[in-house]
Amino acid sequence: MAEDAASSQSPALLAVEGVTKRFAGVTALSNVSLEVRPGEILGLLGENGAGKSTLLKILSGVMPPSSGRIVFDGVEFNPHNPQDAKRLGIVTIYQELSLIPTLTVAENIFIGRAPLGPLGLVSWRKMEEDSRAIIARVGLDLDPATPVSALSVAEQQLVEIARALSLKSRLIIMDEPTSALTETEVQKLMSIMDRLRKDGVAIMFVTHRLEEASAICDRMTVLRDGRLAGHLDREGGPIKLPKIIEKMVGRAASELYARPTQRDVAGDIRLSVRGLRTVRDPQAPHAIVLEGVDLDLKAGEILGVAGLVGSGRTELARAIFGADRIAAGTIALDGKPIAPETPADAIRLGIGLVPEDRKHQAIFAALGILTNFSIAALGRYSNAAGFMTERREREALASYRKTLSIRMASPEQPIEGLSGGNQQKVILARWLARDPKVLIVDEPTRGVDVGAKAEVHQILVQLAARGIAIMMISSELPEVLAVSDRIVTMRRGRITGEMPGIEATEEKLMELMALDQKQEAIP
Amino acid sequence: QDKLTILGSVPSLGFPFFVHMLNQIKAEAQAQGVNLTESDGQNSAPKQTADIEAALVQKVDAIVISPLDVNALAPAIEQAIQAGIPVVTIDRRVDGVEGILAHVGADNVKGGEAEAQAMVAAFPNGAKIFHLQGQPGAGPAIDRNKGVHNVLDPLKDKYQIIFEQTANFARAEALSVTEAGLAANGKPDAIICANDDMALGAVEACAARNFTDVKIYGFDALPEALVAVRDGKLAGTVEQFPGEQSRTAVQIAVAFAKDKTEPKEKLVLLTPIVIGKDNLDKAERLGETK
Amino acid sequence: MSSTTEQSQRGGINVARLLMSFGPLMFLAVLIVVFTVLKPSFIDPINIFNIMRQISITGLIALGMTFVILTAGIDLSVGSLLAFCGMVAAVVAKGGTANTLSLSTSGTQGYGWFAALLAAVVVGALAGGVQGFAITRLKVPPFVVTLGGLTVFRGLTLTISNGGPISGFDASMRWFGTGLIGPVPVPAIIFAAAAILCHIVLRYTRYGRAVYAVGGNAEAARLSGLRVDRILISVYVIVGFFAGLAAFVLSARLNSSEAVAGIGYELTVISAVVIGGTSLFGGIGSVGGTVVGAALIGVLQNGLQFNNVSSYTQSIVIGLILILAVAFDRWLKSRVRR
Amino acid sequence: MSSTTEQSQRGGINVARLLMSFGPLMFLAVLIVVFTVLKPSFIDPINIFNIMRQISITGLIALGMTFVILTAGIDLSVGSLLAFCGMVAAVVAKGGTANTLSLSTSGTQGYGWFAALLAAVVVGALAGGVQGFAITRLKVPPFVVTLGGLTVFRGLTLTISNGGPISGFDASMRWFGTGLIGPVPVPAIIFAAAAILCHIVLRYTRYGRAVYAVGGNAEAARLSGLRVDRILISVYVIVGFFAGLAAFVLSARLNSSEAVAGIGYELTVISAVVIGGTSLFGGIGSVGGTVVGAALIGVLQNGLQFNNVSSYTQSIVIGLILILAVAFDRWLKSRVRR
Ligand SMILES: Nc1ncnc2c1ncn2[C@@H]1O[C@H](COP(=O)(O)OP(=O)(O)OP(=O)(O)O)[C@@H](O)[C@H]1O
Ligand SMILES: Nc1ncnc2c1ncn2[C@@H]1O[C@H](COP(=O)(O)OP(=O)(O)OP(=O)(O)O)[C@@H](O)[C@H]1O
Ligand SMILES: [Mg+2]
Ligand SMILES: [Mg+2]
Repeated sequence: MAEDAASSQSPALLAVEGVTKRFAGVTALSNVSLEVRPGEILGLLGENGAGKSTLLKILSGVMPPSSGRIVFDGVEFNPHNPQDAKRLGIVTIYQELSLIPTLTVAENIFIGRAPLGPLGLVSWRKMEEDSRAIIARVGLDLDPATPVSALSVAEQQLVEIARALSLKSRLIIMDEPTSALTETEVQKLMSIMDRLRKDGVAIMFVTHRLEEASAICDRMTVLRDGRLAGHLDREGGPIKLPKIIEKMVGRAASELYARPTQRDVAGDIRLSVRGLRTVRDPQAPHAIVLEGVDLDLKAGEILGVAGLVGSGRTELARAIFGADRIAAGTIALDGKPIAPETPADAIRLGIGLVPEDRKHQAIFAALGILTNFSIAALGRYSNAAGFMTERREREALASYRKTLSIRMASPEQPIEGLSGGNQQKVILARWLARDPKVLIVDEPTRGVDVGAKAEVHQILVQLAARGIAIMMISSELPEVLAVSDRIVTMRRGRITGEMPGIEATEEKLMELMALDQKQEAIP
Repeated sequence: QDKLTILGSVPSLGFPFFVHMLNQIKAEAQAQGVNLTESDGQNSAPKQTADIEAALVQKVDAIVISPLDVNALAPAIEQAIQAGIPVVTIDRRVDGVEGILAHVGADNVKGGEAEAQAMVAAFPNGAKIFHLQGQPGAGPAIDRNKGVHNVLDPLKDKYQIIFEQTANFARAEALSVTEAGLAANGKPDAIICANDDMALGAVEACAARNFTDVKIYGFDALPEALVAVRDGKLAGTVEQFPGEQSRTAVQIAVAFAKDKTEPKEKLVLLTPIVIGKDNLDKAERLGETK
Repeated sequence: MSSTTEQSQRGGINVARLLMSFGPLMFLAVLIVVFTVLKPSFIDPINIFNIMRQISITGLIALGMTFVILTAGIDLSVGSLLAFCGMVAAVVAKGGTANTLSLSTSGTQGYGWFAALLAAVVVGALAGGVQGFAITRLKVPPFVVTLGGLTVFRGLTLTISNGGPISGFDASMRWFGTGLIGPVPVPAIIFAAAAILCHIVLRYTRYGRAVYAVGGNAEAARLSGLRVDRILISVYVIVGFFAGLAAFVLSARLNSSEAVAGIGYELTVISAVVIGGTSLFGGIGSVGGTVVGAALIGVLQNGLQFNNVSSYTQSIVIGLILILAVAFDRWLKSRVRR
Repeated sequence: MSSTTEQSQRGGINVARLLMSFGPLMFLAVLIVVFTVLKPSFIDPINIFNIMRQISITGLIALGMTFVILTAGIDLSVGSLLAFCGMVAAVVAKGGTANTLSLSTSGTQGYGWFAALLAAVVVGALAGGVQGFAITRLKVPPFVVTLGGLTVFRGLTLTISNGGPISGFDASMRWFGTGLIGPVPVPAIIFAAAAILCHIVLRYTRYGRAVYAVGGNAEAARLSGLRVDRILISVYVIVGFFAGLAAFVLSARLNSSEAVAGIGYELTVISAVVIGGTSLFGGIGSVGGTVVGAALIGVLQNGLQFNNVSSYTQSIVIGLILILAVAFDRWLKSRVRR
């Protein structure tokens, strides 16, 4: 049991006692115990695949534990389904977003509890009015009648947070709620969490952004390989990062976000974009379109692209990649004008894209890791007759498995069984296998743990060293600062600023990202 | 042990006409003291072929079959004959296959002709006619349609088919098709239908519009149609004596299988007749109506 | 949701915009105009009521099917279930399986129309419930379960009736198929009332919204605390109920319950739903769309028959127009900003 | 991929484990044992070959349908397309539309079996291509396009042949339907060869990988550089090709091309695929599963017929067993996996 249990001031709201969870072949959790008290924020930390989401799913009634006991509010708690948990006031924000894409924002917020008007019929007007207020709390301003499928990942995440906050709750479980958010939204969420804490609500919070965790958590529970690695307490000041990392990985922490040593940036311009504008999609009228983007990307350089949610970074990446239609502008690769109309064109020209929405745009959930890995490079792993040369394919995967330290059972394992971070590494391997000239990575470390994140950064740096031009879009400013040789900022479909990586600071970038927008006071 | 087994195969038990046929085969087989293997072609030539193939493996002693399609079933029947099994066909005659023991049938083309002639007789001065055809492409539909046209095409001036549509042998479709026809063309003098189900559907459509004097002709002489004829709702229905065909066929097949008795006639053709109010007693299934 | 629903959401109904935003509806309007020009008697009330009566049977089932398809399910058994329920209704109405054959209005030993109706819808709903149970508990895909249902119910129907029809119901029962209220046929009124009811349920009740949610993403719906299994079972109960209701109306209309009724209806019914804009992958669709889809098919068939077009040509024309109507809808959607 | 594939992936084939891991296969084995016990002549080679010949027609189409369903598509037009291609083959083989009815081996004016075969598969593939084009370019859902195709191709077939059959082919053509190689019927050999080929294509080629990927996640496939539209069109070409091949074999077997051939085949074919474990939502499935699915249906029908089970009861039993076979598979999987 926790060594600091004695220091508890108030009785625990939730106590997990010796919970174990086995899947076929994998023990995801082994004898884990922890406590959460009312009015505190408990950070749950650990590497990818440590078992965090599994634990949270057990608490929310999604799946039963193999053994162990859960006590909620002094009563033994055996939820059979999410509804059982919800009824007790346990509200969950899941890691894999659980919104219904075909329904509107308003309906998602009020799922199963739509406000009724006279005659007991659903009042759409009231539902939309109320949801407008609810999403405004997290700083989102869009028409609640928009279908969720038209939202960007970040917006979806905000909607999900807003929904959770609008429910009556005693315990809120948040599984990586901030992974797609930028600084501003994160700040807003933190202040809301703070207020909830004051109201006596307990919060369990999972994140791979340790600064965040350190700033807000009262206590932390760290998991390692499904086992309890220990508890950390905020003795006076915030919990220090090295202490967390040490608990997570089991050895002393090397420095995080070590800026790669200044490299010689090759001079040739690889990719050149001039006056790029995109077409407004009638299916998503509120989406940002590019309003004329000029950009140069040099061989061997890592260009960081920073911006707030909805600034058009993803649009830019997709436009270059041929995934969206271009209205005007030119793109040149190695000085030659190109006009990719489909991703296939772009790929053949040597451009790669790791998309931001892993679940919908990158992985083939039910297919094996091998297929997921080689799909963009089928030509490399097949002979002239069109037959796969499976041995070479397997060897290649095995080598990436080693260099990227991908944790997996076998190449045939469906990719959906991997933890999010490991899925991301497989997707990176997919593009590495193609050896592109230009690699665009959109939120490359979304949901990736610190250790792996550092590895991904190392990989990006190595790729750049080999002369690949890399454009990295990230909502995590420390990450942008850490790896970029040069940084541009975007806002409303335009580039608003540029500076060398060494000169950049978070403050400077924030200013450019927000430009004419007044920094809103935290409520 | 020594009891003979015969295969009785009909095109589709989805149609009451063939249910009756198989029931009669069954009754006669019982009367003759032989076992019967039943086969339902389920409106599919491959299925009926498969049933014959299964029967050959089991070495049945004779086959009595009403083929769904005379061309498509020919290979299977040929195969049976080559295996030395006597085959008697009912209702539809398979041309070009050597060695069929006998055929017992009433030609559908003749039936269609009889139906049209009955209508002509009822309207000596000419008539405006609706014609409801059977399922496009199906054997009986083609033959009956041919019979009707054989009679009416030469008399085009007096007997105009002003509305000719398929209702797929189905009552519900006949009802809506007739409704459409009535709305588009007004009341006809007669409606000729390729089976009784469609005729009964047409009866409902006319009744709904109070067109009770339209003469409606059916085909197959099902008990339900006989009642409608008796009540004056149908002007007539074509009787092809499926029961008699079936029983005769079984008798021929069993006689040959028992002691190689060659049938007296290789071709037993029953002349289809139109049953009207006045000759109801000629109908084979009058006994089934109460 | 299809645009029709979205329009009504905003309150005001702008006919032109409605037409412009939903391809099948526009096609329907064009077809009516064309057929009327070809033969003005096409829009005689008598013919319009004919069409309404004709689409009411498959239309009723299509309403239930809309619920099923909204959950990303499918029900192939509806045609057989219709025959089965119709046979049950006939047995109850006539007090036995004896085929009295009389087309007259006698039928004294039976239990009357109300018992027949009740039997049909209860049996339909139960049969649907059993299939829903197999889908949710045995985890067999809806396609397989209801394909099994398709052959099982047909076999049961043939067994009950020994292949033949059961005919001759009393006038009070027949009224539901052939009666009029004012000038309007009763089946059309039943269909319209059911459509309005279904629209309200799907659009304005929590249950209806839960159906959309389950179809949009079953896993997310479960995580959001919806009882996904119960909702899934319920939609098969609903389509079964409607198959029973349609069976009753059809038997009343034909004055006969046939073992061969409803063969191939599953495709007609599913087409009406899909042409009406409901996605086979669930979560998107509306009752309004289904009604338009059913009407489009009905008008096409009637109009071509009305002009005595050969049945071969009819097949070709109907197939092409259905594809074009939907293609046109996609084109409109990709062009027009919502 | 279904477990059959996963097993073979591991190299060694362990029959017991294979049986245990795939419900339908186990059901198939049990059925064969039961039918043999009931009537030992059931496993006479003649009967086994009969069954193989019987499943070869729908089986061939089911192979093509596996590709389609793997991409989350569907093709309802296969039955009509079969009739259409069969009619085209007949016209080519006989050199005209006249139904000479002669069952003799003459047929001098025709163009011979090879031209007939070529015509059937080319027309089938083209028809599939046109439908694929409508699906990808006009963005009409496969269900709607192929439902349109179902009625259009039937109408065209009836128009070509004016409703009647075209019969009487020469011996060289008939060999493809009725011939034997050693003791094995030619259709069975064609089916087996096609199945092996399809298995290899899906499992060991680039193209096969792409089909799975498109079905697994079309958007991710597009962003991975696959030409999604081309792959989608190609699977409809493949199923059309197989419909043409099946049509040729069927015509050769029946010595006749009928306008009413293949009615309702779409459901039989799709059942074989789905019972074989291929998901209607795409990305999951295998050719091996489809072969087992087709065999299960064929053995059931033949075995029940063999035991002289009444046709009505057959329907009921077949429906129930299909559901149980899949339910059992789900149960096995849920036990093994979790
Ligand atoms: N449904 C499942 N079936 C089999 N294994 C599973 C399943 N879900 C999770 N696992 C395994 O359990 C382990 C823990 O996974 P979990 O998702 O809880 O990790 P996590 O700590 O949330 O990681 P991340 O930070 O990447 O989200 C992993 O090894 C994962 O592969
Ligand atoms: N698939 C989509 N369909 C419709 N709208 C979209 C889609 N993706 C993004 N949008 C919208 O486009 C706008 C810009 O999104 P985009 O993803 O390009 O921005 P971004 O700078 O990458 O920000 P982030 O990814 O953090 O949301 C957002 O307002 C979003 O709502
Ligand atoms: Mg997790
Ligand atoms: Mg983005």
